Amino acid sequence: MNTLIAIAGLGILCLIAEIFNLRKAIVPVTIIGLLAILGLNVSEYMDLGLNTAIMERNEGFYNNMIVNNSFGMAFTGLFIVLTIFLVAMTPEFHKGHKAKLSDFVAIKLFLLTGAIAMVSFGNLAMFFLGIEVLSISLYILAASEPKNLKSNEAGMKYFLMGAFASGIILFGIALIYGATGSFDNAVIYSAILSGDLPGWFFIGIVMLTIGLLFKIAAAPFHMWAPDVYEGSPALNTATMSTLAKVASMAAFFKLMRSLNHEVSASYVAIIITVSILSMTVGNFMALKQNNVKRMLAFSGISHAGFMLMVLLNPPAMSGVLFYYAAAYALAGIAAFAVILYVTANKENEDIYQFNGLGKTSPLMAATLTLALLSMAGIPILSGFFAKFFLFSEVLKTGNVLIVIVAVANSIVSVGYYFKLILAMYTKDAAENTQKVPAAYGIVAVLSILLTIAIGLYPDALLGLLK
Amino acid sequence: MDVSFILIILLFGAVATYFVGDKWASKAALLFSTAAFAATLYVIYRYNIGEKVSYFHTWISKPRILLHFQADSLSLAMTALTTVLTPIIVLTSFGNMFPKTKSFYALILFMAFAMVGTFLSTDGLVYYIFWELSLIPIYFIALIWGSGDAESRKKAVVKFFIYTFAGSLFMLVSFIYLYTKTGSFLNTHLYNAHLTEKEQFWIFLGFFLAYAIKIPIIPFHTWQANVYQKAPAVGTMLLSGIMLKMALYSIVRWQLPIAPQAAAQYKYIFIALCIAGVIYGSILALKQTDLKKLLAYSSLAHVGLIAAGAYTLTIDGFRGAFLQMIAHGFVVVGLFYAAEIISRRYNTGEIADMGGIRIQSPKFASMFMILVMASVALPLTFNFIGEFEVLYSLAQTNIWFGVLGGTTIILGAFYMLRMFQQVMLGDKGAKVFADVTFGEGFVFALIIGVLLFFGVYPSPIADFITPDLQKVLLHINQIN
Amino acid sequence: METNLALLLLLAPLAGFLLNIFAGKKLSRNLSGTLGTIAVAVSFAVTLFFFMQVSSTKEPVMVNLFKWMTLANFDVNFAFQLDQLSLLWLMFVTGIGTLIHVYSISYMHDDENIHKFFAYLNLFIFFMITLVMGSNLLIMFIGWEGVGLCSYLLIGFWYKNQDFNDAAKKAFIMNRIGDLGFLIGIFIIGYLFHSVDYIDIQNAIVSGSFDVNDINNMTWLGVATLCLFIGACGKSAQIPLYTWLPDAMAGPTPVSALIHAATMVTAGIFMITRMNFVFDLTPDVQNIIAIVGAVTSLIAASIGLMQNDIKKVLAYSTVSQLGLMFLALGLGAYEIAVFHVITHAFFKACLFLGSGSVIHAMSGEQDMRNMGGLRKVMKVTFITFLIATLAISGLPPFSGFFSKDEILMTAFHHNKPLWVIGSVASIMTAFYMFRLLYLTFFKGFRGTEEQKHHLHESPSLITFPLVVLAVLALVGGAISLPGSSWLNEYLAPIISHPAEHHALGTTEYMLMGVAVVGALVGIGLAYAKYIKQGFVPVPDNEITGFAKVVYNKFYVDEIYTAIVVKPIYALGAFFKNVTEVALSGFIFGLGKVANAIGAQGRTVQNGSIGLYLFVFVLSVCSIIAYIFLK
Amino acid sequence: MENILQQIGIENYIYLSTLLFCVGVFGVLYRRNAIVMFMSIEIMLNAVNLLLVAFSTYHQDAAGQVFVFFSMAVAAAEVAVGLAILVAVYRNIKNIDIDNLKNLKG
Repeated sequence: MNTLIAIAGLGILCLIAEIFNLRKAIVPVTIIGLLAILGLNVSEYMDLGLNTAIMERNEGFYNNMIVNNSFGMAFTGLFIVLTIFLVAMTPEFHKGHKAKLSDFVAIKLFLLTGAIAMVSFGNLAMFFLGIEVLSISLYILAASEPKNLKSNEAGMKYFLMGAFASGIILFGIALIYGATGSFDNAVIYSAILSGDLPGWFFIGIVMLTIGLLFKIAAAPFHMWAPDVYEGSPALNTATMSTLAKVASMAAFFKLMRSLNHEVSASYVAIIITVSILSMTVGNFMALKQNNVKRMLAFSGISHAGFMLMVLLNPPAMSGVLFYYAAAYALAGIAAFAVILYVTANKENEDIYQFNGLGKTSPLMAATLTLALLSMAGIPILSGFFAKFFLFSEVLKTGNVLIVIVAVANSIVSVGYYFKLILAMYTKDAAENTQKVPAAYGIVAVLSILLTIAIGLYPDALLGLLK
Repeated sequence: MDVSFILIILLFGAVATYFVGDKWASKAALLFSTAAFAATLYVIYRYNIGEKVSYFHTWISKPRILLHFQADSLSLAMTALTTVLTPIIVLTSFGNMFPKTKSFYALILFMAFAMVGTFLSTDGLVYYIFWELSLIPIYFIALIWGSGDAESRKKAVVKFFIYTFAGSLFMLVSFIYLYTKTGSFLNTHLYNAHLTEKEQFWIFLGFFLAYAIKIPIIPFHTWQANVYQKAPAVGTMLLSGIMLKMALYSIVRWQLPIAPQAAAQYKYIFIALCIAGVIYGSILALKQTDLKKLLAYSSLAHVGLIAAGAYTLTIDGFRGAFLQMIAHGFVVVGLFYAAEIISRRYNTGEIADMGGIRIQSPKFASMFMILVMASVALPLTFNFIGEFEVLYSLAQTNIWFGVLGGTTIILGAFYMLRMFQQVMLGDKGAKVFADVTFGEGFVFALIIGVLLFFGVYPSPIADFITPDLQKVLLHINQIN
Repeated sequence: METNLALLLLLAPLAGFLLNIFAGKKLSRNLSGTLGTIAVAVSFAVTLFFFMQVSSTKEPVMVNLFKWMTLANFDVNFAFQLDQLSLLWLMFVTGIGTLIHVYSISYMHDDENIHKFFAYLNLFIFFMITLVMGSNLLIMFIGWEGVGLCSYLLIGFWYKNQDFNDAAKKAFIMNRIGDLGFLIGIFIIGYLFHSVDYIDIQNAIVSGSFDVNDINNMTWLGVATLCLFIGACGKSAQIPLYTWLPDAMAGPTPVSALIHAATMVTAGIFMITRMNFVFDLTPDVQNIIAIVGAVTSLIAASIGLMQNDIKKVLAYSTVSQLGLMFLALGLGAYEIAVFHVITHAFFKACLFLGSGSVIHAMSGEQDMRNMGGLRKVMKVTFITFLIATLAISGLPPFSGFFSKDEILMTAFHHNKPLWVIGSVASIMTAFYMFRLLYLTFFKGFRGTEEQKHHLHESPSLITFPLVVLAVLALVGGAISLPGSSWLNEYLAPIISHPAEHHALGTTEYMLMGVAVVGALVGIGLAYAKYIKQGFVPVPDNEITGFAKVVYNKFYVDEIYTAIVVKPIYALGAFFKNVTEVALSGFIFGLGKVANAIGAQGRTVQNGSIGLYLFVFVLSVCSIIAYIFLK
Repeated sequence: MENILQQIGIENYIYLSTLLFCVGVFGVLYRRNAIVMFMSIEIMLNAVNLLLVAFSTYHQDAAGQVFVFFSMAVAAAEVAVGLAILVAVYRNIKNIDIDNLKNLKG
């Protein structure tokens, strides 16, 4: 809870700093502040571990609006780390319009508060608020280049469809409320256990599910994602594809774990269908993309499909999801840091822009390669372990078919990840090199090192959610 | 000093090679790979006098993944093969100038690291990780330093990568499935997984896909010839000399003991497939116009025979397969080196453009001849020992397997001598062909020395590996 | 001591080989040859020593060096067995080997690669000794394949000529077909006896631990001996694997004499004699051997009638004689086969070396149509050649008469048709050998003026071996005279079932008479045609009718090409152009399909929010519908 | 209020809201004018608000009504952002027909 308030405060501080003309201090202060908050979060997490013998203790705040537990805090930590990376890259990316720097930083911070609310809610109202804060921030970020028609279009599409999805989520919440008489997770949970709920309760769950499937961009609710990713300014695409996607997935998982304890057969059928569809659509569509952002959008769709498999057996999967989310998001940050570097001052983000990167900037090329290999699931990078843990848990549930499909999809995915790698190493560069901006370089290297590190010590992350 | 030191030397060597810079990279690579070989020899020595050389460490607690490098004679033999071939392969590259030298040599050492890891790991997942890791360096080596038209090379290399990656994913699924059954990835636990026949079949098949593509066994071989041709010689040597041995080794180490009933039940089918590959590869080799492609198909034939030997589930087949693996590793490196020398001097891989080389370079011709003879398994070369034992085991399994597999000695002689005649003999010696330099001759002499020595006196290796092979076989027979 | 001596016997030629291959370039030509000769001579000396020892003690010398190969049921040792049989073989291998080395010093003097030549010859001797000395089938196999290699190297010695290389390749490959048979034979023997040691196998049969009444055992044993025989066919040029031998004449003449007449090609006979206790158990296979031998003998002799290349004639004659030896083997008369091997080694080596001398004089010309009248200039060569020719034609008292006559006699007692075939082949032999003699040495010279100018008797290094061999060809029959055979006695410990020895009765004398008359008829016909009529064979393009078929060796090579080689290439082309393309296309096709799906999918994603929302709502509706319908 | 719910069953409120919600959905699907689409989305949200209020009464629980305030506030914020984007779009292409926004595709 404290973290949430502190981050919101930090966001406001940013805005005030602009008023007092402390523009230069914004980013350093924000990063230091976020690091401090991360420390706070860690210490709270330690307390949690020390104070209780129970694996997952729900510590409620404000009438149980916010619940502090290991799940929420672990994800909070991940989100903060991601935000630090994103914020660190902001000044470099927006160096054209310095005046708006505080806005961009502040919006990211607010977005972070939304994300944190989404993983630590104890009440559906808080969940709804979180998801809306996150979404509205993203609408703004997507459309943040008002003179660029692509950005406008992206913002418009995202907004229209996002609002539409919000409506469906809201409808679902209303139905759940109608069925159980409360917005409080704990109450709803006990109501489910007592059984005998009206038929519309399940409809409510499904509506909620659909809304969240939209947010994580799972097929067939994915169609906005490629367009929005492509149109948005690249840094904001990075935000969407890493932080926003992971947060939505975590919220989805948390919600379903508490609301949908006994997963019904038809629900499983829906999840499996959507999962298979997402993986397949995402991977196959990505094969023929020229625009890297668009390609990563489809890749993100397929990863959403992978992550959806955690819903097949929620109680056992929280660690797996966290690991997968961390691996995916960190690799994504690393990839986007390189993309930002390469496509700065370019008119598009097509693959040919990456030609010859292996020669002109070996470090960045290596980083992007590792990031892509991680996403493709090549050991010893964390992406491999993410898939491996996921597959092992899913196989335990007996769903062999979906694992086979997932494996087949992994093979397809290699096709397009390698397209980019091939461009970097086998083609010649068209232009002279530009210096790697320090911010991008540091973020890229740090995030890829983290990716490798959690690959070498998966226990470190898996242990967090015990 | 335990086996992990070999890995550490190679990994450290890879990093160090990268950082010493282009000028010294090749020397550093040679130094570290030789050091790794020395370490291997020392480890084998310690193993022989009964000291502890295995390395155990828990890596991930849940799911339980262990860094277990259990050294037994089989893994040590293959490790020694890897570490002895690596410096040789590094040596073969000395005459060439490569762009981005440091990356090149660092990748070679890294690849050796991954391959040694594959041979040593006894934890299934760690094994799988090393298995996949070895794919990355060879991919880049073939892609960046390969020869020929960039587009077609890219196509070939990407196909190779995706194909082998695809195959190994099925192995991963098999491993995960086994883990859900036994709660462990350790091979000794997996051996006793008590699987039903149906489960065994599917697991066997999952492993088979991975191995069949890597070895390759027909009809999964289509990546091979193109990659061998397009990759730089060093890459081809790494691939054919060591990497495909990973799969052959794994058959004995993983596939057969884990699914022994399936192995026994379907062995005829798999042996037949392997032998079909022998004949198919041999006949195709006859029609090749490119030297490296010809060698690639000949390799296809030879490894098919090795795999067939392993699938016979007899001690002779196992031993023959292992001996032949080692012998084939040496001979194929030598042959590809010879091919590389020719194409380096003539700037072509087309057999039709060659000929009359013997006139100008008798030494080279003699060495090439010996390699050709080793390749066709002339007695007193190491290859004969392995091939004989494999064929013997095949004949014991079914006489027709012996006869059909044995056609390799006819067809092998056919295409190899035909190639030798077209490339080396005749009087088409218009083009200048300098005889071998001292460095080249040294490499050939090393390889030939090994092949002849163990051809006459194979007992050190055969006696070394036999007890552990018997253990594997005993396990398989117990379950059946 | 015995071990060391045996090693010296074995390794001396190897040392010669190594010396010549590594240092040969730096040595002078003569030194190179001398070293090679000494190496073989040393072996010969050691052999002589052992021969004396074993002749007196009757105990074989066994040398066990170390374990070579390990198999499930038995180990294979690097071990040698010097007994009567192997020593006999070693005697003429190293003996004739030494002579031919001496001959080669002069014959190859002008070749730029003379050191290689001697290296290969030494290596050949080394492998031949291994073949003969080995105490088990696998050691024999080392030599077996090794001599094949040397044969390959020496046939293709003049490697600039691709035709010669083709011949070398053909020899190696056809030998390998036989080798596969041999290998399979070894596999089965190993399976049946759990050993490949001769002594173990023999003991197993003698002691009864190998059950000869078990039908299953015997079937497998039959297959094994048949396979071994296939191996022998390859090495000893029997139908259907004989076609390489005439082509092998591409090699230098000393090679033809040593490898392709006297020693290597007799390896098949050695092997069968070695394994006689096994072959004796499989009479069906023995019948096959006899028939194949007889037919080979006849066919080769008939082809020999029409050949014009002096070495080709000798080559077919070799095949024919080998056929006779196999006939003897098939009839179970091992010692007679061995006898013929020895006499044949003498006279055939002499013939080849003589022809080499002729070719030397003719500056490389081998076509008899361009020779004639050489007896005046090449007296020594002519006389030695004449002696050898008389020996091979089977006229008493030359050595060939005794050995050939014994074979025919045995055939007569066992199987009359085979006797007829053998006799006809013998008559043909007499005919074509005298045809050769007449065309080469009689009448006038038919070559060019330049050749005529160049004609000369060969130097003494060449004529010396000729003389020695001619003497041996003359008196060699003495080792196994009818009635009192030293050889039979000597070999008695080796042969488990000696052939029945027929006392010299009327039948026997009659048979001898028939044989002699037959030979004389052959000689007479040749005389009539080539001396009386002075007939000279017509140029190639004028040969017609059946003569053409015979001249072209019954088109056997062409038939083999058509039914074996061509189909293999066709299959290769099919694999290359169809299956490989299809398999590769299938894999690439998967990728293409995936890409096509991706490309199609892009058209669906058309950028319209309306469509996106529509898909969204449609999906929602289908999910809700699914829930309600379920 | 209880009386009303007893006379008219809760299902009917659900049907009504659902109907209203569907009207909104169809509006979004049918219209191409961005403002009208916004309005349709507002109808959807309001349909839900109606439902929440009805349930609030049904359960005799104030939380539902509080939630409505949340949702109204959020909707307002959302529309504010939406209109801002709309203005930006209008500045660029001089109309607000969403069919003109088809540059991003494939």
